Amino acid sequence: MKGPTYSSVNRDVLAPLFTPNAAYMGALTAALAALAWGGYCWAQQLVHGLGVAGYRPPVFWGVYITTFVFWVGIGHAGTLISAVLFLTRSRWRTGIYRAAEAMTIFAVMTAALFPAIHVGRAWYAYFLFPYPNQRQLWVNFKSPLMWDVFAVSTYFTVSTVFFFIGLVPDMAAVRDSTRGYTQKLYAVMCLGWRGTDRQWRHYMAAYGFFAALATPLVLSVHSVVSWDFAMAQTPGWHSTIFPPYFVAGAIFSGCAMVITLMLPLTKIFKLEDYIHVWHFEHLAKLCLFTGGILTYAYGTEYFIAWYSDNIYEWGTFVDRVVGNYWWVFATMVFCNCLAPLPWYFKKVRTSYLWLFVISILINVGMWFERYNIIASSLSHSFDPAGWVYYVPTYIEWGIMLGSFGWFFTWFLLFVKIMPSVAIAEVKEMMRPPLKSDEEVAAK
Amino acid sequence: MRQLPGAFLVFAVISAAVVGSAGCATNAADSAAEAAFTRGTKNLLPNELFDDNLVTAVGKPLEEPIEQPIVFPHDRHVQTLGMECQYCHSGARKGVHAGVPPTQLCMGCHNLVPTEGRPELDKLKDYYAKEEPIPWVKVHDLPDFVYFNHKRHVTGGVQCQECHGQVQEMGVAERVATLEMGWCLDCHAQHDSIDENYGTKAELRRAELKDCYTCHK
Amino acid sequence: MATMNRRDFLRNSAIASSATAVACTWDPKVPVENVLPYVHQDDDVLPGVAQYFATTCTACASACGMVVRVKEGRAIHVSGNPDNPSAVGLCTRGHMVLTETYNPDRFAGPLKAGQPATWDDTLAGLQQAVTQARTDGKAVAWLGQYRTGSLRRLLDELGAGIGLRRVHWDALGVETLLAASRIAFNKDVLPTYDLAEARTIVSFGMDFLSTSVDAMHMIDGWSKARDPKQGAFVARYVAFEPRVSVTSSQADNFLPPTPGTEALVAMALARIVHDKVKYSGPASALVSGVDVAAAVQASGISQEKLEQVAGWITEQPSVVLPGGHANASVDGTALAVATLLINEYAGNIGRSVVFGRELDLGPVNSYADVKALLEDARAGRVGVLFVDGVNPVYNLPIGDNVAEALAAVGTVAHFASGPNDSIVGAAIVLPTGGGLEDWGDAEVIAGLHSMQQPTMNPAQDTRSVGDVLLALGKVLVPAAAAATEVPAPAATEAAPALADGASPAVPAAAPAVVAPTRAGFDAADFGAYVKARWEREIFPLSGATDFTRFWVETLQRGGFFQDATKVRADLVLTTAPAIAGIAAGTEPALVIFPSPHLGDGRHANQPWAQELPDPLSTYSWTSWVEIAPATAKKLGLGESDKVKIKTDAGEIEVGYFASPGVPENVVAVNLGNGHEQMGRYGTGRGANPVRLLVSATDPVSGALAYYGTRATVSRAAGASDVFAAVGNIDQDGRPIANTVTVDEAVAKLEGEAGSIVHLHSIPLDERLVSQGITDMYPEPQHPTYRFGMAIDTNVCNGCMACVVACNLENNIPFIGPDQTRKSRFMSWIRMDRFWEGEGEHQDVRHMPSLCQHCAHAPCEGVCPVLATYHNLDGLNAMIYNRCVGTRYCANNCPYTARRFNFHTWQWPESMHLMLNPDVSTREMGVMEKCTFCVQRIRAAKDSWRDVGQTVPDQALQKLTACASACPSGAITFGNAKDAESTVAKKWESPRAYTLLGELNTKPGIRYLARARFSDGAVSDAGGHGSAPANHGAAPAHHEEG
Amino acid sequence: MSVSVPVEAAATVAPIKAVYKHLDCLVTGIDGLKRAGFRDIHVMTPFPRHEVEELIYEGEPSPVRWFTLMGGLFGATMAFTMTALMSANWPMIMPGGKPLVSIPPFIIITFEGTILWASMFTFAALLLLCRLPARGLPKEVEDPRFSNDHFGIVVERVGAHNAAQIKSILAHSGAIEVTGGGEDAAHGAHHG
Repeated sequence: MKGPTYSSVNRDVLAPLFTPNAAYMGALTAALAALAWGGYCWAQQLVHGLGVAGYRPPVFWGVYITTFVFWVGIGHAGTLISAVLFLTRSRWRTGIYRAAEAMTIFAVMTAALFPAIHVGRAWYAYFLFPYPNQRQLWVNFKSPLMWDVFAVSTYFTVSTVFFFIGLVPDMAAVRDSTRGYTQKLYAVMCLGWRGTDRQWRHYMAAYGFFAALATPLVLSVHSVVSWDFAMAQTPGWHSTIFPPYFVAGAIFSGCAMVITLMLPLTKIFKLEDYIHVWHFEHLAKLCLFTGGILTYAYGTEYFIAWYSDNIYEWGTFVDRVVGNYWWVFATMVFCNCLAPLPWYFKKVRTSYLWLFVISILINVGMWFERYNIIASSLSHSFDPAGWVYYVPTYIEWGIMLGSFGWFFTWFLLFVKIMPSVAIAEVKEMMRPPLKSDEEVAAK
Repeated sequence: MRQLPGAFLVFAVISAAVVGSAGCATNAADSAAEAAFTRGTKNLLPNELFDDNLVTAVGKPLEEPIEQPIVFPHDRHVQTLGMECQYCHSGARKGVHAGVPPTQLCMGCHNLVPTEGRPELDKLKDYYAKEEPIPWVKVHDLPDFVYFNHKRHVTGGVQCQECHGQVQEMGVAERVATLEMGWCLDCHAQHDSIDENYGTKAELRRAELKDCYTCHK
Repeated sequence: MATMNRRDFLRNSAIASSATAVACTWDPKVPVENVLPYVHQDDDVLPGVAQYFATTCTACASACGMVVRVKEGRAIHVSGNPDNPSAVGLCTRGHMVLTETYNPDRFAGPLKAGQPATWDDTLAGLQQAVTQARTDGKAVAWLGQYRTGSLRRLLDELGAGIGLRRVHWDALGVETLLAASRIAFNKDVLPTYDLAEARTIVSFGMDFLSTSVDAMHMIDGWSKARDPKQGAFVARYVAFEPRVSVTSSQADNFLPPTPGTEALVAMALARIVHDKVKYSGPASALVSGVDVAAAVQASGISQEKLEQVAGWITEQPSVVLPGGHANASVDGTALAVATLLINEYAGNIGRSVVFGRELDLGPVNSYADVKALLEDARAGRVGVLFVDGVNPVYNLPIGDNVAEALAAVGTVAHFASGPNDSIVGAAIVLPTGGGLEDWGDAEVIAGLHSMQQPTMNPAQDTRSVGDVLLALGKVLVPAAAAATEVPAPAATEAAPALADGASPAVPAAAPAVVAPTRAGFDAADFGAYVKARWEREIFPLSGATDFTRFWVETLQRGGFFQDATKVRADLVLTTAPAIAGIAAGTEPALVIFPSPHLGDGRHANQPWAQELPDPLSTYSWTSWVEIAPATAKKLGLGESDKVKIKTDAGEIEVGYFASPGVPENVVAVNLGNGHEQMGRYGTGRGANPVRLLVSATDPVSGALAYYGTRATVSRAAGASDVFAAVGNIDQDGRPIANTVTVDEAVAKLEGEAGSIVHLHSIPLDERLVSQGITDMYPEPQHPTYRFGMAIDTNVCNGCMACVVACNLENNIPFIGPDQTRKSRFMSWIRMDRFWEGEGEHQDVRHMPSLCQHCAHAPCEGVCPVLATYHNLDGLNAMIYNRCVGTRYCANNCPYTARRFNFHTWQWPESMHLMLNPDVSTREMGVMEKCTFCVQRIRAAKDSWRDVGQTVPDQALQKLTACASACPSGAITFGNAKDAESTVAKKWESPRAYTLLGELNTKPGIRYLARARFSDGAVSDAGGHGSAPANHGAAPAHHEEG
Repeated sequence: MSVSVPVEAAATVAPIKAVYKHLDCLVTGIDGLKRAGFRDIHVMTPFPRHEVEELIYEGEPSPVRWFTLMGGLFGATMAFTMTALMSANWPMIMPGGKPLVSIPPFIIITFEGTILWASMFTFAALLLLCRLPARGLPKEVEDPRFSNDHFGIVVERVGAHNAAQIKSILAHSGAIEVTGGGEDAAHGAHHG
């Protein structure tokens, strides 16, 4: 029989589970080491205060918020692939959506750490939630940060449930191919899923609604994150273009991250039958599209800054190019605007090597984009008396590294514990076995 | 084959422990010269983590009676001797602090009171002879970031007992109120004296009384 | 309060420190806090209620009036004494009296060779040493700061009794000015300069806005002369000096002559003025030989310019000032005399250069006298040397070998409150209580008898200088000897003992000294001595009848202040001193300029003096050299490069500041840092520029020439430690600190409607305006108060007194040099410095930038937990313990006025006592900013509520710490809702503008633009390419009336 | 949704289970049972098939949507009420002069609340309607093949007299295995 069959899907997808090899353990160790270093750095910061970071007033936000936005942005591609492409019935979604969605969850989990890391008094971070208290105090719902709290927590909750729903049938499949306590564990996790007609009927309806709810959510979340900046009047931040620009950037970086993660995954776990170069090509095209939007947005920003004839705004934008942060700007433009362009050639976007390299460049570029927005705007604000040059310290880099450790720890655990390709959906896309086919074939 | 290897779990747990312990180890990030100005004293298990905010949503339990250096019987001074609160706590009408009376004031009367069989009075005279202040323990201890002005409350018509309880019936003073923000706000939102004192401007005064700067410094 | 003993103090401290425990957080599980009552409580003490003491500042020789705020027995704040005519505010150094008192390095008791000793032993040893020295025929010498009042009298008495050889010397002394005064007027006092009278101020280097004696008084006159409201004119300020100093940064015309030609220029100017006014008085002959062309040739200042300046001098009331840098050369006295000549020709003597309020700093000796004393010491001719508050090891050139000379003295006894470079070896330390703990008085300005009273009990085992002198005198001065009338003129009595060559050309005027009596030494302590002297000498001047009442009033007002009338003195000058000119050379001339905060270095161990940025370079915690930008370019200096300055005497390596106000032929190093031993904050920072001096002196006065040594500048290895607190040298064309032209300012008087500040404003939609809609959202309602501030940048010279006053009032921590280098300044006021001009029109704009208390504040909306909000009084409130530390507010503040606690900042143990118990201290992770001194507002409202009133304007004008400290009265606080209030009127001034008004934040602070003469004014304040139609058509703000 | 078919009160036998390898056979089997009036069936598939849903539920939409709607309405109301009441609880001068209850920013919170609660209700509906965690399913549905590469039909509450007929329908539809339905049918597996 040519191509994968239903049983080969189960076999191939479940094969990577449970049995770690040396390479995997090495990767996990590296991730945990990074996490440990990040934890150490954070402990330093909690003990000594935020002063151990490189903050240089009036640059009060730096690497932490940059990394926060970066991770929230990474998360967006997962939801986009699982929800938006589900609604548009894109066939290429099925192979990659599970891992992309896992990436979303872990990215949001990573991002959610950063508000706590970045606040001055992390031990009072719970003030940010509107909980009843004897002081009769509530929070300020007019603050973009409060919108962030709601948007990110909603996003995390909805994504997690969405992810879980998608996993239920597949965890039933895992249950059915394991024994002993592992089987019992998965039996609990899949909620006793049996794939009956009634279950599938409501499941499909619910799944559709989840997809329909997640789509506006994903757009809103990064819009809200962009409002953290756009609602402020700092030159370089105060711009109406931010929401679409940020959403496009988020999808851009997210898709690149999906490529970065899925390529090795596909190779190492031999999932080429389910995740083809065809999938990556689609992702690359999506990157090209969103990258184009981004480039356009950069141009628009500059045009408006010039056209507005606002000396503060224009001063900031000029400073980005020629000031202390020129190298950040240059990195951003190179990685986000120029680096993806070779993907216009089919040869490049079907080459695993180039897909991987460019996707990493895009990730770097998108981190620097946020850094560019945050650091350069704050360091070149209204009053020239407050112009400074902010350089992060090892604490900030350490915590950022730790965030990657945190993310990859979860992701590595995920690929060992859960099927990284959606079994049921892959099967859905396959031509079902028909007696009539066999009869025709027999003739 | 399809079993989670025990070693895998053990590894994960150990790694997590490493993360935690590495984080707890401290190493001054600032130079020694800097440390003279910056102080890294945030305990990793600060009390703030278990701060009253969550706990007191249901009301902090009042602490046990406080042991004072001298067992001072408020009831005897007020009820038996008929003294006014402000005879001793004379700052209440005049200033921020109600104040604890100078030992001299105690001695004004107690010079004449025989000490036989009154060990507490011996202590008092001892302190006075040594010219040492009596180390009274604070019963009503507001946080350092709170501005509380006795004068405004007393002259505004708030009775001592409304906050301090029936001190005239107590021996050693005990705290009867939580002194929490919510407790303060109950009166600041509505107290009879506001209407009495401010009449048509009572509404404005109530708004002023809910201004954070009224109490926070 | 005088009856409290030390134990009382500690007790009081305990009460207060329990109320000041350092944290924003409250841990209910730590219940044991004690409340310690007084054992004996004074009637005027009410715990929690502040007491105020009027006293005298001891930070420098000026002896300005000062009010000390005391709470629970601890002095916690100082500010100017409005009752004392000597000053309106208090300078930064004045505030250091407070930190000096609580300095952790303060001596706890007498020391001998570094070991603690008792007072009895120490005094007995000293008495013995003095007796021994006199037996051996060695001198008993006194090297000390200028002393006036009772201490001067006591010294006279003791000196007469034991033959004390006294040298009174100040590193920033007035030798040249005094020499000039003696030559020109035959007076042993200095004239005062009444700037308020002048419409042209020409200064040959005088640092009259910062470090010169009587600066606070002159700032007052300056602010009047510069205020267009006062007389519908703005005085023009022309500065002839080698570099732009804090003072000359305010100059309208900055004219640096070639180094060494200042005196020539002054003489040439005198000649031109003389010719212009056709002067025919007796002094006419003095300039007949002056060659103007030669001076023009040598100085590089064109004749046209000199003519123009002479025109300004003659056409309007003017004043010509000597002093400061330019005066500290070998031609110092010649220059000072020349300025007096100009004043004479211009008719200023008796009008703006006056006696009647003359300055008498007591006996003044010159550097040459000090040198002679040290020479004798080195030769073993000095048995005992008392050092009173000076630091000769630091302040004298290395060639003088001061340490060696001190080592050769049998017994050296220092009166000091903390360590300094000169206290070495076996020296005895006699710790003094400083300005807040000791009795004393001062009479620097004639007729102003200023009282210094203890404001708190000694925190350490200290005694005042007077008490020690009394103790010595009681034993050493034989009753019979002192009882005889010894008419000993103090200034000259030491002169016969001096080595040859000291002060030869100074004709000594006989000062009127009342003969001492033995009775003085009978006083129980110095306080009693002071009181006795006041009863004897000053009380009769008052015309009052009851001394007790007079004494109480004196203590309440901080002194007894006589009215004065201007007195003209006639010039007795016959020949002008010869002009030597500084050593010729192609290398740049070195200028050593005093730091406005550290003074001559005596405040180097005060952390706030170190941390306050220099007003011009905005550097702190170190020394630096100011070089011309062209020099920096020529040397290829990078931002963090170090510079080596080498002279014949030595070399130092420091960071540099490329100052647009320094010509290429000048390099300038700040004095004050580079101590080898100055406590924890002062030791080992920067370099001591005095080490570069070859001890050249002005031959007439004997003053040390701080200016004129030739120095080579080269690039040095290593990174410098300088850091600028202000990010950019200029304002990059942005309308932050704006100016108007003097013509505009004078043409449109205060009170007239309409703005004259050229700002970009976005025109409103006429259709909406016609409906009364100017804002999307309405302005918040302020039912009773709208607290606001007006800051007149026209008279602000960036002295930073407001900054340090705010810091002390609001428990703002100092953060040390390392954190400073990370820009983490905690001061709520940042002094913006924008260097807009160059050449003749330097245009340095200083602007205190603080929280603007916007009615539509950008910071408030973004705080997720409402830790900051707008209150009913118009304050932008900040509740520390609600703050989580997201720092969003700080990002969104266009004024960058918010400060963040990156660490839990640390005060050393003893400095806790300095903290203001009315203000929370903030822990790490909390945002903070200016509160308009809400604790003072609260206290004022509380007091006035007692009588059922709102706080009147009078009580609000100087309410905030910054307003009360400002020596020029640039800051006015008040209730802007009250249209009759001063601040509301200033808000409506034609010069008023709101900072970044186009953001429509509706600030609670309005700045009054600087008035600049149009010959030097930048054409457009904003530099913004907006249509001219918008200019001046509408103010940038559309607030309520 | 299983439709309750009137079954004689006679004794029931164990549920009948048929296993299919081919989708068209499965459809035939379902159709056959449906035509014969046996609607108390469970159809197991490893992935959702619209044919099956169409056959059994005849296009009737799942009631999940009502839950989603209710959740959305609840979330919107709750979020807006919460923000408004909490803001009004402590009246203060709001930044920039905005009203105390300021609609535009509150819409964002309301939107997030809507999405959150719609999702939560949908999830609850899923659990409720699917009866998850699984309850009330016959033991016969538990077959590891159904999550892999086989389809299955389990007919519940089969009257003893109908067992043979059902098994016959299933066997003829192309099931690779038919089991259950009582002793008499114990060996009736039909291999085709």
